[in-house]
Amino acid sequence: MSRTPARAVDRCPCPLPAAAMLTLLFDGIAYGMLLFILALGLAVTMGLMHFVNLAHGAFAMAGGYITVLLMQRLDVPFLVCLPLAFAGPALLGGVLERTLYRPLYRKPHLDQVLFSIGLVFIAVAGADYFAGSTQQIMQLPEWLKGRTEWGSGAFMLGMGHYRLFIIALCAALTVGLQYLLARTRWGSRLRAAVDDQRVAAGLGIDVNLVFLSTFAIGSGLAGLGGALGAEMLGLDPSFPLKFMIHFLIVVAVGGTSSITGPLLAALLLGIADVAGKYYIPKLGAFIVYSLMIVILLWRPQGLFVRQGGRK
Amino acid sequence: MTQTAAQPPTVLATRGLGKRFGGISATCDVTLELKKGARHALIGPNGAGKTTLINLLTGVLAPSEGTIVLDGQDITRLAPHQRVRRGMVRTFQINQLFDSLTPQETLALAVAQQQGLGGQWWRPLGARRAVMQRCEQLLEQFQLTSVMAQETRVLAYGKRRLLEIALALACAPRVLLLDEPVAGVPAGEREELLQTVAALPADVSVLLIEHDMDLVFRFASRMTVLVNGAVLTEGDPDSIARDPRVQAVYLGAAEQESAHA
Amino acid sequence: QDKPFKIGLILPMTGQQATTGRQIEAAAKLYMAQNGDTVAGRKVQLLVRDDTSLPDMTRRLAQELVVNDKVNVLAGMGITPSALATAPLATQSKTPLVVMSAATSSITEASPYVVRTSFTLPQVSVPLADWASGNGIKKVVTLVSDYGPGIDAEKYFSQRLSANGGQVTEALRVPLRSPDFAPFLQKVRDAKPDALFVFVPSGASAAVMKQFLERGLGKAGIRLIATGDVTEDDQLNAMGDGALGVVTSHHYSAAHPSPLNKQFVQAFEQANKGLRPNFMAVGGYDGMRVIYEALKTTRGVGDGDALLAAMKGQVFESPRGPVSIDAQTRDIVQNVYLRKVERVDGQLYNVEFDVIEGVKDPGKSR
Amino acid sequence: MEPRTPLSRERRWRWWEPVFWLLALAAPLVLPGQALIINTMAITALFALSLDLILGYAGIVSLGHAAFFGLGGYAAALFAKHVMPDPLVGLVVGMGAATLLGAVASLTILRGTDLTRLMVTLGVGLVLLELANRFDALTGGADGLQGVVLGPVLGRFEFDLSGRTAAWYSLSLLLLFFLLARRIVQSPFGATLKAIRDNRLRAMAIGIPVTLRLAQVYTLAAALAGAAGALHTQTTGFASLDLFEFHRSADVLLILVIGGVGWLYGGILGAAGLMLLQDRISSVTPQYWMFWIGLFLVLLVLIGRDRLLRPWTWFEGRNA
Amino acid sequence: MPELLRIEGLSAGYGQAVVLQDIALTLPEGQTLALLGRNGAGKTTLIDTLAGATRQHAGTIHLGGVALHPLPAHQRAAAGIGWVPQERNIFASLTVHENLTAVARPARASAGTGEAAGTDAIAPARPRPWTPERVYDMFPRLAERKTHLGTQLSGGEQQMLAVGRALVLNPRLLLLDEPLEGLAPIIVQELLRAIRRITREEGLSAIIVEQHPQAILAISDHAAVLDRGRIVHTGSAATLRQQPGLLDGWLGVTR
Ligand SMILES: Nc1ncnc2c1ncn2[C@@H]1O[C@H](COP(=O)(O)OP(=O)(O)OP(=O)(O)O)[C@@H](O)[C@H]1O
Ligand SMILES: Nc1ncnc2c1ncn2[C@@H]1O[C@H](COP(=O)(O)OP(=O)(O)OP(=O)(O)O)[C@@H](O)[C@H]1O
Ligand SMILES: [Mg+2]
Ligand SMILES: [Mg+2]
Repeated sequence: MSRTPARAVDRCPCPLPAAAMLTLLFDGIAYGMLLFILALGLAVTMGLMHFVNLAHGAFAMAGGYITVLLMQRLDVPFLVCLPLAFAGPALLGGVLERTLYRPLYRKPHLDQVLFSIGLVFIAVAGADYFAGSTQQIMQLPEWLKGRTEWGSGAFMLGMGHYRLFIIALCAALTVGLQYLLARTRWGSRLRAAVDDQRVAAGLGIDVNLVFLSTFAIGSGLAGLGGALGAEMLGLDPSFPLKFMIHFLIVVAVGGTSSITGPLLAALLLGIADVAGKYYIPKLGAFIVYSLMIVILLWRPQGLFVRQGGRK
Repeated sequence: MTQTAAQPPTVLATRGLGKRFGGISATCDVTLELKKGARHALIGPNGAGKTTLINLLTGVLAPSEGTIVLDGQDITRLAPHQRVRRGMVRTFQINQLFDSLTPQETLALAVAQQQGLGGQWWRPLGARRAVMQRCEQLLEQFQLTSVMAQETRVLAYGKRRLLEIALALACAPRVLLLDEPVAGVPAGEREELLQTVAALPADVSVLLIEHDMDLVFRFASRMTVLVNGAVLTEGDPDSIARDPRVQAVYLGAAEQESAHA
Repeated sequence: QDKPFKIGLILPMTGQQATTGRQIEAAAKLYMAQNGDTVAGRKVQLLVRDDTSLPDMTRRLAQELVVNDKVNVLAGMGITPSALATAPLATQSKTPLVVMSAATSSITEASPYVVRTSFTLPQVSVPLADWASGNGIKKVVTLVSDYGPGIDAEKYFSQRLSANGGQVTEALRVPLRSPDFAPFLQKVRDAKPDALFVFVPSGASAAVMKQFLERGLGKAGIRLIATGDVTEDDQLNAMGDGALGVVTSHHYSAAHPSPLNKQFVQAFEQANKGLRPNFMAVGGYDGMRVIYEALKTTRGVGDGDALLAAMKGQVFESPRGPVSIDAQTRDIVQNVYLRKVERVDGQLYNVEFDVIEGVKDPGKSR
Repeated sequence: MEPRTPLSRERRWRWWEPVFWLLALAAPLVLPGQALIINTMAITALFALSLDLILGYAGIVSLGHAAFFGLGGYAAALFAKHVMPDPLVGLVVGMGAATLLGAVASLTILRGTDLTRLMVTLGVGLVLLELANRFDALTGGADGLQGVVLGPVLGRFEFDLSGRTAAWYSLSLLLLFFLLARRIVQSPFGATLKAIRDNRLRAMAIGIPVTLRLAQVYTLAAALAGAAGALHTQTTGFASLDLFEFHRSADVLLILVIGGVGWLYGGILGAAGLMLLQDRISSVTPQYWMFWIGLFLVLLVLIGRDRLLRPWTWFEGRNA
Repeated sequence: MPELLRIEGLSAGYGQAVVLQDIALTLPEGQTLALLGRNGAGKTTLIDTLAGATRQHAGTIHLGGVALHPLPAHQRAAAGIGWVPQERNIFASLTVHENLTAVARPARASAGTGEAAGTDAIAPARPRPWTPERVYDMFPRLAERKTHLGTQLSGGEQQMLAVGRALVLNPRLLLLDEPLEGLAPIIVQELLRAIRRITREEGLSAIIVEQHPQAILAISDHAAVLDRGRIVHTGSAATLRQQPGLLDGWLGVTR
């Protein structure tokens, strides 16, 4: 049976392992960067605020839809959409934080799971109602559509301009955030507020403001990630459910004590995923999941935890 | 041979015990002996490594070096629960309780575990007479009967502290390690609490950590002073109180008087 | 009889396959609106259920529809596993099961009560292989989703291609849950075939198209040929000009130039806020027709075996062209068109340029 | 804060418990049209019960419980298809397979934070899914395993189209495993689990072998989940990859949390409640039922489970 | 000496429960008040109420003329309250250093920060503002543990950190709730001396709660005794110290 494909595969001069190594690496990095931006807000709410916000993907989806619909219906340029994709979900996140999320900080994690899954369901049905269940397809501006190729043979490096754009933007964001965390006291004040709200307030930390701003920034980042990812990951109402696992993996593997952790985790996973699919397509997502299990068994706190007092 | 009658045998001993956290030696080269039936106090400045030492003895932390010997057997590598099975039990400086269980459940569970029933699943816990009797006794002794059916998390601090100590006794210790057992207990009631401990059977050895010198000097028949993770000196209360080094690093000037008061 | 005639329509209405459900539901409702809801004196009632693409859920819903609601016909079936899970139940309860979407060849063999009005992948991939051989395409890489329909497509396409003297140099199977096609397409690019043959289920198609362009496969001289799922009618416009010139084979295009189709497309768009019908819609539309006609033939009796007999052998004009239900296999026999994406009146359409008439499912003609 | 039942009285049955079970067992007879959904509910309830043993009583969060459900399901289905069609033997085989996997997988949940465990269990479930997909010759891959035909239960009761036999079969096993679980959580073994859940450090300090207990209860829960999976494939005559899917683990977690964690009836009530709700809403609005379920979850958390699920407390004054 | 703190008609508690009733107290700038009372008398509740961490039902609190009672907790810290809570409440996921820097604020005299306008007029110039470095000078032990997480400290070290953390707020009024608990005797003496020095030399005021009355009466100027949520005695610390019998009446058995 099926003699031809089997034979054909056997005869195929095994895909030169190095054939596209650089290109693959590049693709993996771009994919990883995207995962990173998408997961970053979750790393903050879950890692720093200890709030299990599974609705994170819904904010990302909001950013994606804002961008796609603005571009499709109102012809707003892509670059103008991006800040809006940040601002919209950030505002939404801020409003929801004030109204719904705040009373939940002190509830058990399982209640938070229930609540945020509920929000996801609402968001999924809502997106379906307002934008339809079809895949939204985004038309990138011309200058992002091209592709640059260098070298040839084993060392050819092909870079899609859009992926290049993602890498550059995400790198800039990472540097900016790192600055925010390292140079401002915001990070430690946030963690202090999470550790003990009552005492933190008594020592002069405006807990509500810290939480509000953190949550809004996290949601905004998710929205931005959603806008950037709509092109590569596709965008339909099931987005928040479909990618929840990916965000969680990044956060769990990266640990939550810094932003370098999730960044490296996202890059690792992005590259492993792309390379895995290239070299062993049969095993699909197997590689990523196994990698995650192995890493977590080896370092149960995540790859890059801060070992307080060890240095 | 002849000495055994005069001097009780050693139950617990450490040899060259050390623990490093990164660059810091929290415990270094501690050699300590606890005799059978001893009422032994461990004192030392804050951060001297007293709690760390207890954590090493009970297996919460693994030592960087050295050995721990219980009843002549090396237990350095045993898991915490195995040490409890051999009779070494502790309390915690900060309460460690089962918040969603009631005092009754907490104690019954500990007694059942101590009687080797912890793995049984076919008979309800409350149906075991031997367990429930011992449990009632403990509740009575620590004045917890009135709150025995309330969740531990809602109990007043004082009751929680009592439960912390009752829980240790429920494990039928032969060696009891107490880490600041009366912290947070009002001055008036501290004495009473320690009395309960002092009244344990004569073959139970007790190691007490406490900063309230009034109590310590009244309770202990032997004392070890720990400084910077190492043993500074060991001796009977009088000699410790008079030791100028101990005064310099720990007691200060005022306490010296009160020790003799 | 005054009892209503009930049709249990089980479809994925939420989740990733939701579009399938929406198209079919809309088409079925359109058919009922156009043809009235009373047939042979019986009121026809449509019970729509969402199975969220879970086969065991499909099966339970079907069983409930049969046992509790006493439906006369089961219909729908968004994906192959759902159809396969429900088939034994159709046999057991002697209820005709009209498959309107699922397209693995073997489904009709799973129960003698299955009738299909969609298509099968062998049906559309074999003509495409013929076309490829006739147009100078020798070396092909296939890329299919790793499940029943995909494997069917891969198998029949490559068999026919090699029979014609061509060669499939690499057969790639993409896991169903795969967010990123980039590595697979990179592999295609490195293999440098004459053409890439693609089958992916609706929903994933846009991503493949875009990645194909972004990766510069077209510029590297690799042609994209595919089953019609990839240039799905309702998504085509959004894919943009990059899709121009892609050759696909399928049984239906919204641009099919028959008067019946024009009427169908117009009515459908009108009823659904401008949504363009795709091949699933036509599967649902024809499915309803098959049921209506069977009910008419049996004069409203609604007995399972009688209905089934009346479905077999139906010949009629569908918006897609002339079709018939093969009395032996209960599978649809239809024209398969070769189409190319072109711009018509400012919109993108799959414009038919060749037709192979009366194609039976090659999966059964062994 | 009202005091809890003292230990000595804890094991007595409350008056409503026998009533509940009698009603449950009578349900397929009284509501013959609902037998199918009752069957599904009973299976889901058993699945949730199994999750409750590790989550509610031992504090292990898992998003990969479907691994055992799926393995039990596939093992039972394959056994019926290739070896013998007797359901009870198949059930034992399914449970056996899940138990083995549980024992091995229990090594992965001993360390780390809740998040780590969540992700590791999730990963194990997904890896199993990929494996089942990979070995499609055995499992049927993405198309599912067809042709599973079961013999009559106890050699007498055929599985019928209306699903009544199936419902009774599942309900009786649910009752059986419930009684077992009830015994276990009231025993010293169960008490040590709760202790570990509340404070692992202290549990060790009173001599409880923590890792052993965790491994034991995880394996036990795996066995019960395997039983639920076996019942599922046996009563539907079909196994497909989504037995292993993430959403199945997530759903059962939701169900358990809705019903109440650490309470054996929680999973049962949650399963009945949520499935009924979903079934009813989705037959009214197949497109947007998710919205209503979502709204329900949000309100449930905001208003509070106790107050929402026990309407009689709405009118009582709050007692301090 | 100018008055710093004035409490009038204060009643406060938790949720619906009222613990404190009709409290009135004043404290001059640069002086120390010993707050005594039995277990559960409401000492912690009073301290926490000043810090804004309880539910206040009635009454007014003024600090240097500024009304504190309408302010939320975090603004009270800005207005000059430095709080050492009874259970220390070290921020567990912050290092020792971060515990200090996260809350530190510049000294009030030097910075013209908008908050609490008008207080500067009566604030005497401070010799040296409290910075993390100065805290490390006072507790060298903490300097060695700079990068440790809060939870990795010994019980006594946590207590030191809690005091230091309140000082880097550069407060005008220090609230110390059982600051000596769990400290070695020698540290107790040192800390008492330090508190005395800070209040005397730097014009800082303090309210101290302690289980051992003799220890703090020795370094306090005033004393107040709480019983069942009400103030039953106020007076000079020295007087009370000389009349142990009086104290026994209020506090029960003490030695
Ligand atoms: N997990 C840890 N990581 C790093 N350092 C630690 C850890 N646990 C304890 N230490 C350090 O070890 C030293 C000894 O601490 P330990 O708790 O044993 O002191 P102690 O003698 O009990 O003091 P106290 O009387 O204040 O309770 C302290 O300096 C502490 O900071
Ligand atoms: N969070 C709370 N909720 C309700 N009541 C409380 C709470 N905290 C304390 N109380 C009650 O308030 C009263 C006063 O408690 P408070 O802690 O102020 O006493 P205290 O004088 O500080 O005692 P201690 O010497 O034990 O520290 C007590 O009766 C106590 O039960
Ligand atoms: Mg200590
Ligand atoms: Mg107090």
